[in-house]
Order: sequence, then C-alpha cells, then structure tokens
Amino acid sequence: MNILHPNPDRLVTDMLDGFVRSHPGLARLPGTQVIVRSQLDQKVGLVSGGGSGHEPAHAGYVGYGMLDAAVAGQIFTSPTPNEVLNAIRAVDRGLGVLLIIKNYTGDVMNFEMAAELAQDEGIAVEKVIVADDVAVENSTFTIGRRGVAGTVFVHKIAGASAQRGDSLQEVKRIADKVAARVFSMGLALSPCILPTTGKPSFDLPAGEVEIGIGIHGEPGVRRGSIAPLTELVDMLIDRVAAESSLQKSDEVALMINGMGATPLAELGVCAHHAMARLDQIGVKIHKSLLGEYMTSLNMAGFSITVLKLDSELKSLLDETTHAPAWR
Amino acid sequence: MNILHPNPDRLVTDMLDGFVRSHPGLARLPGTQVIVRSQLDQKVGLVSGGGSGHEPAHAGYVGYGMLDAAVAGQIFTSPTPNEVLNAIRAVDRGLGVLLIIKNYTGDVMNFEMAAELAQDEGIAVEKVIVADDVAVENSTFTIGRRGVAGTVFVHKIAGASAQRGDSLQEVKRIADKVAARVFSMGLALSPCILPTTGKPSFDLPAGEVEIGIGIHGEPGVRRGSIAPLTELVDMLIDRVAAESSLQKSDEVALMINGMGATPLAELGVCAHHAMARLDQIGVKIHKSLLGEYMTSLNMAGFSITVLKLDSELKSLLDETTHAPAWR
Amino acid sequence: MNVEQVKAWLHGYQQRLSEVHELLDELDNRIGDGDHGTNMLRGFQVACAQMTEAATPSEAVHKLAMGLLSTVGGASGPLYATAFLRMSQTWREMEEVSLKDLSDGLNAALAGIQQRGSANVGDKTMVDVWAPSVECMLSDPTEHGLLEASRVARQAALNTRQLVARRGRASYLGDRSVGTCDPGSVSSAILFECLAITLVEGMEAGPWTAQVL
Amino acid sequence: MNVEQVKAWLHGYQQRLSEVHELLDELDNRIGDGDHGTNMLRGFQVACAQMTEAATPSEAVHKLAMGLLSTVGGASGPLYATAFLRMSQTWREMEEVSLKDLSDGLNAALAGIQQRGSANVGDKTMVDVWAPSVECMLSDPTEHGLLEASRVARQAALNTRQLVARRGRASYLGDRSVGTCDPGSVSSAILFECLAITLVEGMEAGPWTAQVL
Ligand SMILES: Nc1ncnc2c1ncn2[C@@H]1O[C@H](COP(=O)(O)OP(=O)(O)O)[C@@H](O)[C@H]1O
Ligand SMILES: Nc1ncnc2c1ncn2[C@@H]1O[C@H](COP(=O)(O)OP(=O)(O)O)[C@@H](O)[C@H]1O
Ligand SMILES: [Mg+2]
Ligand SMILES: [Mg+2]
Ligand SMILES: [Mg+2]
Ligand SMILES: [Mg+2]
Repeated sequence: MNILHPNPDRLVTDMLDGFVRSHPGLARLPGTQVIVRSQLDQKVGLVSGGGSGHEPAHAGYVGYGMLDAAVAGQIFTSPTPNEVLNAIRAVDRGLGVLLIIKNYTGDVMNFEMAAELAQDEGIAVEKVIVADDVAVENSTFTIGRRGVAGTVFVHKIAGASAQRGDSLQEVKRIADKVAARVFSMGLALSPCILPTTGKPSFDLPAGEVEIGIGIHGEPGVRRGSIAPLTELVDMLIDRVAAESSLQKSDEVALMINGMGATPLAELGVCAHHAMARLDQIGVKIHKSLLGEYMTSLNMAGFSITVLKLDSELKSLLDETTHAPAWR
Repeated sequence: MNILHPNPDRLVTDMLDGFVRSHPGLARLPGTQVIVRSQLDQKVGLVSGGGSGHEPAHAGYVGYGMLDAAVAGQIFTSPTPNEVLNAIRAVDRGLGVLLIIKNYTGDVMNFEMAAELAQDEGIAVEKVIVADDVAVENSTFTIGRRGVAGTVFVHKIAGASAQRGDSLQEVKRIADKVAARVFSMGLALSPCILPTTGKPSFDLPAGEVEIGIGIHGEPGVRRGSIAPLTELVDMLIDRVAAESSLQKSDEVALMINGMGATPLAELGVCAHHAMARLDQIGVKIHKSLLGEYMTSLNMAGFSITVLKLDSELKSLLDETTHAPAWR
Repeated sequence: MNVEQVKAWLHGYQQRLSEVHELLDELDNRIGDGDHGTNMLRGFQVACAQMTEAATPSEAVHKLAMGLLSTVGGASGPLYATAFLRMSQTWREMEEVSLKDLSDGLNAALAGIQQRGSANVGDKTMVDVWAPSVECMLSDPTEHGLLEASRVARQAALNTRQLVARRGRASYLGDRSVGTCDPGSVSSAILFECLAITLVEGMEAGPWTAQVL
Repeated sequence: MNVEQVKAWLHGYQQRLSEVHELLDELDNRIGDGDHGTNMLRGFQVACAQMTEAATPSEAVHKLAMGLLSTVGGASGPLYATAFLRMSQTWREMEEVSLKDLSDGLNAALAGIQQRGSANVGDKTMVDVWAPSVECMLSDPTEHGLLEASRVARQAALNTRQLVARRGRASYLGDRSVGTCDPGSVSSAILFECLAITLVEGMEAGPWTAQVL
C-alpha cells in the first residue's frame, strides 16, 4: 500500500523541499529540481543526479567533501538537459565541473546534451560514467553495464579530491579510477510500487527472487528460487569477486545497500555473511558501509558493492565529508 | 517476501556482528547481545535497549555524545535482566548509570529487575521512562503511553549531558525533562512481516490505514481509510500539537520517522507537509530529522515526533555526537 | 510432591509448549506482538535443562527461574521468573512439598506476579488465571482441589476473551483487544493443567486449539 | 504542410498520447521502468502549448523540441527533442514544407536519433520504426508513400516484439526482453500515424491496445 499523494506532480519538489528544510547545508535552486550546497567552495564543481526514487541519492550526497549539486528527475526518469545545465551553471567557480553519470541511456544522453550546452557557454565540463553492475554482461554489442550503488563511492572519492583543490583533470582521473575499480550486484525479494500508477514494477511469484536487478524497479537479469541468505550473499560476493579479479591480499571498501524495504536488521545479517565470505577469500575490509544508499523506492532486496582500494583511494575515502547520507 | 535466514536463532547476533564490523566505534560484549562503545569515557554511563526489529535503534545510538551501551533482545522481545545487567556493569565508571526505558511492560520489568541486581552490587542506577506515544490515552487505569521514536531525543540530549560531565542526578533531571516534553504519533500502511513466522503482524484491507501504531507491528488504536497524505499528516500533527499544548511561539525539534518500508522520497514529502502545518500554527522548527530512527521491521508507514525545546535542551541537542544513526 | 515430580511437571510443560507455541504466538499476534509462544518455548527449553542437578523442589524451581530470567525476556519472562522464585522461597529446606505447601507456593507466586506487574483481576493478564486457581487450591488443598484449580484455570483463560486489556501490550488496543483470549492466561492455564496431570492419576490434557480460543 | 498542419499533427499526437499513455507505461513496465507514456504525455502537454506563437513549420518544431528538452527527461526526451531539432534545421526559412521536404526532415531526424543514441536497426528501439518509415517516404514522397510509411511504422513496432533489446533500459533484460513490443517504437509509430491522419483525408487511427501489442 502506497501513500496517496494529493498532488503527484509535486511529489519530487515537495520531497526536495522536505529534504532541504531537514538539512541546513542544502538549498534548492529556485524554480528547479536542483539541490546545491548552500555555501560553495572555490574548487572544481561536482554534479550528479538522475531520476528520483533512489533516495538518499542524490541530494543526500551534496555537502562538503562530496557533491556540489544533485539534479533530480521525475521518479525513475533522467532529468532534462535544462535542469543539468542549471546545476552546472550554479556550481561552476571558473575551475570547471565534473559530471558523475550512471550508465543509463537516458542519463548519459541528457547529461551529455547539458555538457554540450555548458561548453557552448564557455564552462569546462568533464564527465565520468559509472557502470558498476556486474549482473549485466559487458560486451561491445550492448550499452554496457548499469551504474548502481557503486556510484556513491565515486561521489565520495572524487568529492574528496575536488575538496582538497585538485584540478578538473585530476578529479576526473581519480573519478575514472574509482569507476574502473567498483563492482556491484543486487537482488530483489519484491518489486517496488510506483507512486504514479500504484502498481508493482513486476510480478514475482512467492518463493522466487529477481537476481541482478537495477535501481529502477526493473526485473533482474534472471529469476532464481529463494535460498537461505548465506547462499544468496555468497552468490553475489562470488560474482563480484570474479568480475573484479579479487586477490587474497586486496584491500576493499564494502557496501551493503538496502533497496528500500528491507529492514536494517536484515541488512546487518547480510553484512555479517558478506564479510565472512570476504574473510574466507582473504580480502581485507578497510571500510564497510551498511544501510540505504541507492534505493529503488520500496523494493525489498539488497545490493553488494566492492571497491578495490589502493593507498590513494583509501586516504581520499577516509577524508571528512558533511554530506547527510554518508556514514 | 522476507529473507530466508539459515539460522533464525542467530539472527540477532549475526545482525549485531554485521553492525559492529561496519562501525569501528562499536563492540559487542563477548557472549552477550550488548553493544558498547569501544572506548568509554569517564562519565555517567547511559544504557538503553529493547527488543530487536527497531534498527537503527538501539545500537545505532551508541557513540560519543549518546549511549554507552545498547541491549538487544530477540525480535520485538525485551532483553532479559541478565543482559541489561551485563550492560550496566560494562559501562559503569563509578559515576553511576542511567537506564533509558521505553514504557512497555516487558521493558520496564526487565530493566527494573536488572537495576535491582546492579544496585545489590553497589552500582548507582537511575532510570527514565519514555512514554511519548499520544495515540494511547493517558489514564491512571492503564499502563500509560508507549515509548516510541521520541526516545531517540532522550538518548541524544541525556547523552550530551552525560558527555559534558554532568552528575547522574543531573543527567536524570534532563532526561526526565525531555521525556516530559516529547510527543509522537504514527500510522501504518502495511503490517510488518515477522522473520520468525514469515507472517504479517496483522491484516489490513486495501485502502485502510492503522492509526496510532506502536513499534512492534501491533495494529493501531483505530483503523481509518486511506486519505491524501496532507490529511494524514495534519491529523498526526494536530493530535501531537493538542497533546503537547503547542503554542504559537514555541520552538521545537521535529522528527519524521519511517517505519521501515516507506521510501525516503515519501518521508521527504511527509516532512514537507508536516513543516507546512507547523508553519501554519506558527511554531518555529529549530531542527528537523528525516529518515529511519525507530522502525518496526518492514512496516510501511511513518511517525511524527515533536519535542518542545527550551534553551537548555536546544544547546544539548546541538552538541556533537558520533553515534552512527544520528544525523 | 518431590523433586522428581516437580521436574516431571515442568518437563511436561516444556513438552506441551513445543506443541502449542504457535498457537500462543497466534493469540499474541492478534492483540500483541506475536512472540509469547516463542518466548516461552525458548525459555523453558533452556531453563528446564538447568534443573537436572537440582536435589530439592525449591532448588529445581530456583534453577528454572534463573534460567527463565536469562532467556525469556518480554513481559512474561520476569513474571514467570518471579513466580518460580517465590515458590522456591516458600519451599526452602523442604525435601518434599505437600499439596498445602504447593498451594502456599502458588499463592506466593501470584503475589510476586502482582507485585512485579501490578495487574488486578479483570485486566486481561495471567493474573486472571492465577488468582481464581490459587484461590481454589488454598480453600481445598487436595487432589480434588487441584483438579478443580485446573478446570477453573481453563475457564478463566477462556473468559479473558471478552475482557478489555488494561495491562501489557494488548492494553494499547483498547476495545479492540476484546474477542481474543489473553496468551499469557492460556500459557498459565496450561501450566496448572500440567501440574494436575503430574499429580493426579487419569488427568488428561485438554484441547487447546484456535477453534476453542 | 503549413504551420497550422504541423500544429494539428502535434496536437493530434498529444491527444493520442493522453489516450495511450497508460498502455505505453504498461509496455515500458514489462521491459523497462514503466514511465514512457508518462514521460511523453508530460512532455507533449507542455511543449505543444509552447508552439502557439510559432509562424513557420520550422519554428513550430523548434519550440516543440525546446519544450521537450525541458520536460521529458528519460531516454526518449533527448531523442525526440533531437529529432524535432533536426526537422527544424531542415525546414529553416520555409513557409510551407512539401512532402519531399517532410521526408528530408524526417530523414534528418532519424540521423539525429542515431547520432544521439547510436542504435541500429534490430536493437529494439524507436530506430526500428523510424528507419523503414523514413525509407518509405524518401522513395515515395506522396500521400501514398505517407500512408505506406504509417503502415510500415505500425508493422515495425509490432515486429519489435520478437527482438532482443540491445540499447536502452530493456537491454539489461537480455533474452527476457523478447515478447513485448518496444514502447518507444510504439510511440514513434503513433507519431507517423498521426502525421498521415493530418495530411491524408480519410486516414483513421489504428487500434493500439494491450491485446494487439
Ligand atoms: N502487568 C502484567 N501483569 C501480569 N501479566 C502481564 C502483565 N503484562 C503482560 N502480562 C502477560 O504477559 C503476556 C505477554 O507476554 P509476552 O508476549 O511473552 O511478552 P511481551 O508482551 O513483552 O511480548 C500477556 O498475555 C499477559 O498475560
Ligand atoms: N539508444 C537508443 N536509441 C534509440 N532509442 C532508444 C535508445 N534507448 C532507448 N530508446 C528508446 O527509448 C524508449 C524508452 O523511453 P523512456 O521510457 O521514456 O526512457 P527511459 O528508458 O529512460 O525510462 C525505448 O522504448 C526505446 O525506443
Ligand atoms: Mg525512465
Ligand atoms: Mg514481545
Ligand atoms: Mg508478546
Ligand atoms: Mg522508461
């Protein structure tokens, strides 16, 4: 059962206003769906965004040490080029702007059109495309992998790089490095209910799970029968480990991300099993994030992300940030 | 659809281990379900807890400036006196311990038995009982109101008081003051699914909501039909305002708390409407918390808490804390 | 009643709990949080195992109480633990307890339950079962009185159905708590029934099913 | 085609979207994220209103494109916006566009769509509809060719059902994307159909229903 919105057209703007009033460091650019830091520093600007429905992404990652602006589209719909352009203009301090884009056709096309428009205005714009979802086969015949929860690590580490005053090229280099080393996979125990239609995003018979889901309520790349949690977690970790060629002595950051309706208690159990599996492999866990970072409305399920660290990424990951959703 | 736990008996301990490894400042007392700060300060000890299923409560509130220990019972079951006693012993630094108890028969009796046992051992123990749920009529014939999400404000403010070095009596005075000034009410759009039985905690026909719910999957004090969100929010705010005799110039802290399965996007919309209603009343919102603070597994719904501030409470509320779930 | 009979009573009860715990959860689900059967079964499984070494009735129920205290939690944990602690105190130094001693022990247990939980008769709690059953035993501390107490306990548990809860979790439901038997009353009635089964030849377990309750 | 006919075409399309947007959402729900109809309707409602002042065909589609650019979002937003921008460029300075000009404009639009989205025929995207329909119009820029283009568009949209998606959101489903018509192909086919209805007397809207698709 979903909430009944008196005015569905205002769902996103009402939500953004609720966010902004709850987080003194954030502001909404008047007349837009762009959330910006209420005080900008003299540094390279960082802009991300995408459809809504992934909260706390993306507004929750705006703040000192992470993003300068987040652009919110309608529920599960990429924002328009105009909106992205508004964000770019607002955060550019003359040092250029990096766009952090998740690899979805819509996001890529809308952000790219905005980048072209901004470049026409003389703003230096670079982009990084995050494609961390190893559930999707990577092949040159397709559009490649989706960007999912691993994007949050790009926000964090590129954010720390920009915050310490790195140049646009350097921030881009680091962002690309994170994007190349981050790997995710998720599964769903239930669809989400779309607030616009009130309907489930797919039908799932009892006792089955969707494996390899995205973050827009899509079904997964395949369906499996529900297995004990340890088996499901091992399956995800093993796929991520294989795709990222995890080695015994590697050091990683781990994220156990809830899709929206899985109790934190169960995410804690997932974290326990995931770490046990990584222990078995012999990998060292430098940092582990547990909670909801990139959701799919009220979908039940979770994703597991592994970021392969090196000393540069480690120190940037550990830097301070005041973005409300990083913890 | 719930997760299939390979070993339901270990659900709580696995969850706690997952938490502890994700939060370097926390540790589990070996052989117990007690989470403690990994480094304790020389100050009055603060202990809270209750059944599990309310995550991030209560382990998420352990840290500098909030609790020193959280005791976790089985899902929705008060912890035993033995476990509470373990926590009291672990955090007492000779300056005494304050127990923060939510007003449930089980919690009160188990914590009180533990307090008696600790006092027998010569430990100074005081307690505060939180009963913020205005959905329940307050009468001398009943056990009074339940303790719900407002308890988090008691953790925070009593925590700041203890952290600055206040005496046990002073911390208790402040905790009692918060408890007397905090008012909450919630509603559910769906029951939760109990991990032990896999069954819903109640049946709710489509189009109806449970109004005045607790945090253990119980049905509410009455059932209503689903109304547009603005009406539901106004109903909760108005009840809380009436019960707390909110005045035009009052300053408050607000909390919009998700019950577990309501998307943060929708909580943001709730926050927007709640603040609009408080604006109408003429109340000043000093701080607003938005997210999941005291959940009921994967119940869909939310609660609204209002804390009436004064200058003492305001400055303690604004103090720093490193507890992972406070933001 | 010697120590072996005490153990037989409580092991019998544990056995019964393993049969009815889902029913108790179901009752608790309707007006509480659905865990009463799970709580009781978890507690008695551990606590009964701790009685093995006990040499006297007092020791047996003391060990049981300590076991309950460390495993049950919830509202029922401290209440049942307190009840058995009071029996233990009443029977101190006794090698065997007479039916009169048994009645006194149960009476002390009732007092402990009321002290801990401050519920009165009519509040739709286990007190509604304990009070009339103990009354029965006190006025007729014989096998006949025990059978009667078991019968009264059953009836009292069934009678809680029409009550409005004023203590415990069910009280938050107000009038909506009417229509379901109180789970703690049912678990208490079964405890009295198991006692009668242990001590009175030919006594049999009654049907405790969702249909009846 | 004069400016009023261009407006009639696009208003007709907007009207049609308000009838079929739920169907498009439903198709997108099966292999995407369920918003294609909502996106298109939202965009054309706003964008069509912005055409009012336009004096030439080129100006009309330019204003439409700018409106789409600021309202649709999603994958379809930049693609349809690019398509109309290219028509606008092709028709610059023209008071009226002939059927030949129309074909050239649509051809430029197709090129824009492919440049933006790099999809080829067979990838289960709107390109599967645009490519054969534009082909049709180019080889026969007459009313007959237009009717044929509309028929071909419809058939091409239906034919996407058996394709495996290789671009756009549906591509993540791999083989599971087979069995449902591509929503962007359907919305494109309806655009061609509306064009034929505007320009050819007696042409009627075909049935677009869940049963057919
Ligand atoms: N104050 C009280 N006095 C006596 N019995 C009580 C009291 N409160 C609750 N109970 C009993 O406890 C039972 C519930 O136990 P249980 O479900 O195990 O604990 P919880 O309510 O904490 O989940 C009730 O059915 C009732 O019989
Ligand atoms: N690369 C592409 N090239 C051409 N058309 C595409 C491409 N990607 C997607 N499409 C079209 O866009 C449609 C989906 O649009 P829509 O649902 O509005 O956006 P989104 O997929 O972002 O939710 C698809 O049905 C397909 O026809
Ligand atoms: Mg979309
Ligand atoms: Mg309980
Ligand atoms: Mg219970
Ligand atoms: Mg779509």
